[in-house]
Amino acid sequence: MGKVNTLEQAGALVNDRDRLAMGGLLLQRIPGAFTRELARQGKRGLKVMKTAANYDFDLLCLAGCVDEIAAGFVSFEAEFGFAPNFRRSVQEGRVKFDENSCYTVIAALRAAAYGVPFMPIANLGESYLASKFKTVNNPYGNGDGDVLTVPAIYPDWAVLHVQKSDEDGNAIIYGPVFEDLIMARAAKKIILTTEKIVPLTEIQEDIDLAAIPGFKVEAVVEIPNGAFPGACQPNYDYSPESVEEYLTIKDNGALAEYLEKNNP
Amino acid sequence: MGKVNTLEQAGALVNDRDRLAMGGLLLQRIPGAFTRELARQGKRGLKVMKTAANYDFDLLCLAGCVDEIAAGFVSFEAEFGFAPNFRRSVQEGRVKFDENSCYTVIAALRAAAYGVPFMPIANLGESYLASKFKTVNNPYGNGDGDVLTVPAIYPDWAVLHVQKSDEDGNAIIYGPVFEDLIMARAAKKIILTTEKIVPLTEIQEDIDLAAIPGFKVEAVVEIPNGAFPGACQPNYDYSPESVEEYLTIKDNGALAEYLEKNNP
Amino acid sequence: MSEELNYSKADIMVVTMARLLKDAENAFMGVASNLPFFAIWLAKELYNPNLVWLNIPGRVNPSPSYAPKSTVHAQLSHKGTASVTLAEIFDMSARGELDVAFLSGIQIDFQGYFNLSHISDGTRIMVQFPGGAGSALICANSRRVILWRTRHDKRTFNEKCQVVTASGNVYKVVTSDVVFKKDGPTLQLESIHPHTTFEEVVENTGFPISPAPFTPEPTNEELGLLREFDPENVREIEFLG
Amino acid sequence: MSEELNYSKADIMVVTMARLLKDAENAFMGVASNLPFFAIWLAKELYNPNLVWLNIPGRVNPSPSYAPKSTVHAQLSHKGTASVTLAEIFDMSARGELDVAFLSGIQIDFQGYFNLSHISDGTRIMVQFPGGAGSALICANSRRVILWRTRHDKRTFNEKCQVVTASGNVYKVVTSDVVFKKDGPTLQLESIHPHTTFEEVVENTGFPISPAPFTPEPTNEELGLLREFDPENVREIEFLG
Repeated sequence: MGKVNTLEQAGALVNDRDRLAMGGLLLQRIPGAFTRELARQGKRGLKVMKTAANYDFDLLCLAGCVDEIAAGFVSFEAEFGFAPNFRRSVQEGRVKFDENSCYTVIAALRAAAYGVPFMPIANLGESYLASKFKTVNNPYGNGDGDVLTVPAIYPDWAVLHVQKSDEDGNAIIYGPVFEDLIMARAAKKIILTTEKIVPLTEIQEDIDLAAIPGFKVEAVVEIPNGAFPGACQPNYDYSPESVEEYLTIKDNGALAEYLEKNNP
Repeated sequence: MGKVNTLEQAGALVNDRDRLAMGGLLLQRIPGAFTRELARQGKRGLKVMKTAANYDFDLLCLAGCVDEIAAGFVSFEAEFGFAPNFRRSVQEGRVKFDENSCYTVIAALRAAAYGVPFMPIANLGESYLASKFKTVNNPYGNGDGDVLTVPAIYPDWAVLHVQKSDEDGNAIIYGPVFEDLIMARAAKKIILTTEKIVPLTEIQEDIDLAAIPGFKVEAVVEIPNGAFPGACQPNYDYSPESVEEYLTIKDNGALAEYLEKNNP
Repeated sequence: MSEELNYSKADIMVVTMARLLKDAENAFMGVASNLPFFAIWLAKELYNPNLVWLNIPGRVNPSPSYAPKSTVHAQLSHKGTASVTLAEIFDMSARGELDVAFLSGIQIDFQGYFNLSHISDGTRIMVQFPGGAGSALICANSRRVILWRTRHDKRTFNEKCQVVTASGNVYKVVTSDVVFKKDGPTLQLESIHPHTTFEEVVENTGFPISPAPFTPEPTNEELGLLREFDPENVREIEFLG
Repeated sequence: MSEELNYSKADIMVVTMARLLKDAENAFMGVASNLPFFAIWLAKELYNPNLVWLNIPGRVNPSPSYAPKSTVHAQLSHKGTASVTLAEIFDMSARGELDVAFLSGIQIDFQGYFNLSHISDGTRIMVQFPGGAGSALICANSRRVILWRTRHDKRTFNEKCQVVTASGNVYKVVTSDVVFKKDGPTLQLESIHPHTTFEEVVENTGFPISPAPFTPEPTNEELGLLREFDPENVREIEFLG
């Protein structure tokens, strides 16, 4: 039905300065191939969000694609250390890190999904994060204190990598969904990369899991191994060697070579 | 693990004046058998809620179990007409009908699930329903008008009928979930009736659908045909004859006979 | 002239509503919504295969193999293409992404405001109706609301609803006898079904109306499809009782 | 005296934290949380089989067949008993239903406030840390927060955090060298791991502490189970680099 695009065509949908909610978490079911395509296309000024990220956000920092990151955590885990390009970009003032508690990312997306300007949340204790958000009076309370709120964030795109989609974008995530479904509801439109494009009948066999409806999907690209170097369970685990290789990139030449070599 | 109870034991968990969110919708996957048990045990002063109900709420009205109903719609559909005992109870002032838009029931449950005192929602137009709810100022707005809110409702129990549960209450709903999962999260505890108690290994085969966690479940009762006279797809459809039979009940004697005959 | 017609009031209502969906992006139907069920089904068959069908069980674009009496029946989930819960459909409406929604009223007034709630004497409820279900949200936030009502009399179409359950983006009102359009603040007669006359409609309508042409009749193709899909005449169910 | 011990700092930290879970209802662990992974695993094996294990992938009570290096790895979903998304686990915390949560800080001050955010010179960020992930919500709303930290020096344990990422219901702080308890408004030394001395701890702690007994050592049963489950010594990973 015309939604099946090449990675290049799907990448071209994203405009400079768009806001992207990117699916998966850390090295789990991330849109790795699509992230590299954004870098290859030299996007600028993107605003990206997720609860906890590493490879994808770090690469976008390295490639100079992002202006602003809203997240609770941006780092690799123990074996790989911190996210070096994220750190450097923030410390050098090239990227604004809008630190959130992971839950405030979720609350911002919920507000967008529900079409309301803000979401009330439980308190965040004494914290510099709490001071980023405003309170409102509980209209049903007995003057028993204010309620913390988080403003809606409306992503232009939810960029998600899934195991299975039909050519219209009716798609299934197997295993942990992380924040993907909230992103799919909060965003204006969805860009999907999928391990496999399958006939609708195969989606219908697991219809209770087909929580991504085609009518919100603007592009579907079949990319086996599309979460690389991340994991896409149960298909494949993340590749520690490839993460290490990524972490050796020190300059634009090496980045270009890396993006060329790893396409998709 | 001690959660597998008889219908009578599970019914005894509910105290007079408790607030119950009851699963399913109209005649789809309702806790029919558990509703009759509440009637047999002569509960009083219950407060019940759901987006759209008929048999279960109507029966609780007939049996004098409820004081208050929060719902968007209480009626049978075309072939059976309105819900007669609900209508009579409200018109005679024995039951308070707190009419909601279905969405405000959902918003009230979401607020409870998220642990916040209220949920902002989109506007409800010029409506007597809108006048039930209070507005707050959008703390992130430019004085561009107030936001409608719905206060949290915390059910004591979510009472749900499912196709499959293990003996700990790790349970799966197949097909439409209606508001069951929101109820499961908003309520303090869950009472489950299930078509079948299965080994945990069978739950794990469909783990992505096992969205009801045993740790919130207080009782699990195996009741094949437990949604009767409602449907539990794909196992069985609703029984028009049995609904008709229910609708012929005119007095307490006939009700007692009906409850005796239809146990569970 | 109704003896001469080869179609029922249900048929012309269904067909008229189906034709209103020719350019619709998506259409939502709720509980007790038999005629919208047929209208959406027919529109997808004949006029707008890309129309996104949204319903209470939360299966997008079902392919029912027969017409159930309940409009939350499992047939509404049959061979759907994705799962979107009712809560999420309401969220879509809240975000302004519902294009067409079908709603009904037991009383509908000259402004298109409607009552599904109750009739009271000012202090207590005299007649309790079923309640508006999702109407209040849906009517205020969907782009185009089509009201339908199988009864056309002065009790239904009145000067002003005492209790307003919902109001908002009413686009058309399709009754057993006519089509109204919402034009500015009030309902205007748009067409009259051929089985009746302007005089009869005036007699049965509790607010002022101006003459209008006849509603285009169902075609044989439309009627043939409906009869083949619904040999048991479930589409007449809202006219019973 | 560390040559004489038959266990590592990781071992005593894991065992100490596992023992804190003897009476816990549920326990949540997040990203980059290797030691809590082992502590929860061991507690369920040995002390509290009914402990509900909650994690980021959102599978309740996994049965990992080995210890992964990433604590959001698919092994955290392996043979789980139900699916509860991360958002829903945060909701549980917001409702006050999370009993124990494991959090860590790069800087932890005498009040148990901690910093995972950054170090600034007042106007710009000099050192960017990973961010607190879910800490701010979790620390403020869970019943008992156990902080752990594999480094014990004055840069970590300081008088006052310049930036507070999270604070709240801190219960214990388990470090490579000691256990602190939160007693009133401040951290108090509760025990000292046998490989070190009070004098060394004073030297490495940036706020005043009083003497305390040694931490009970791991038993052979505890160590045996850990070694059998983790022959590759993944539990040492937080001590590397």
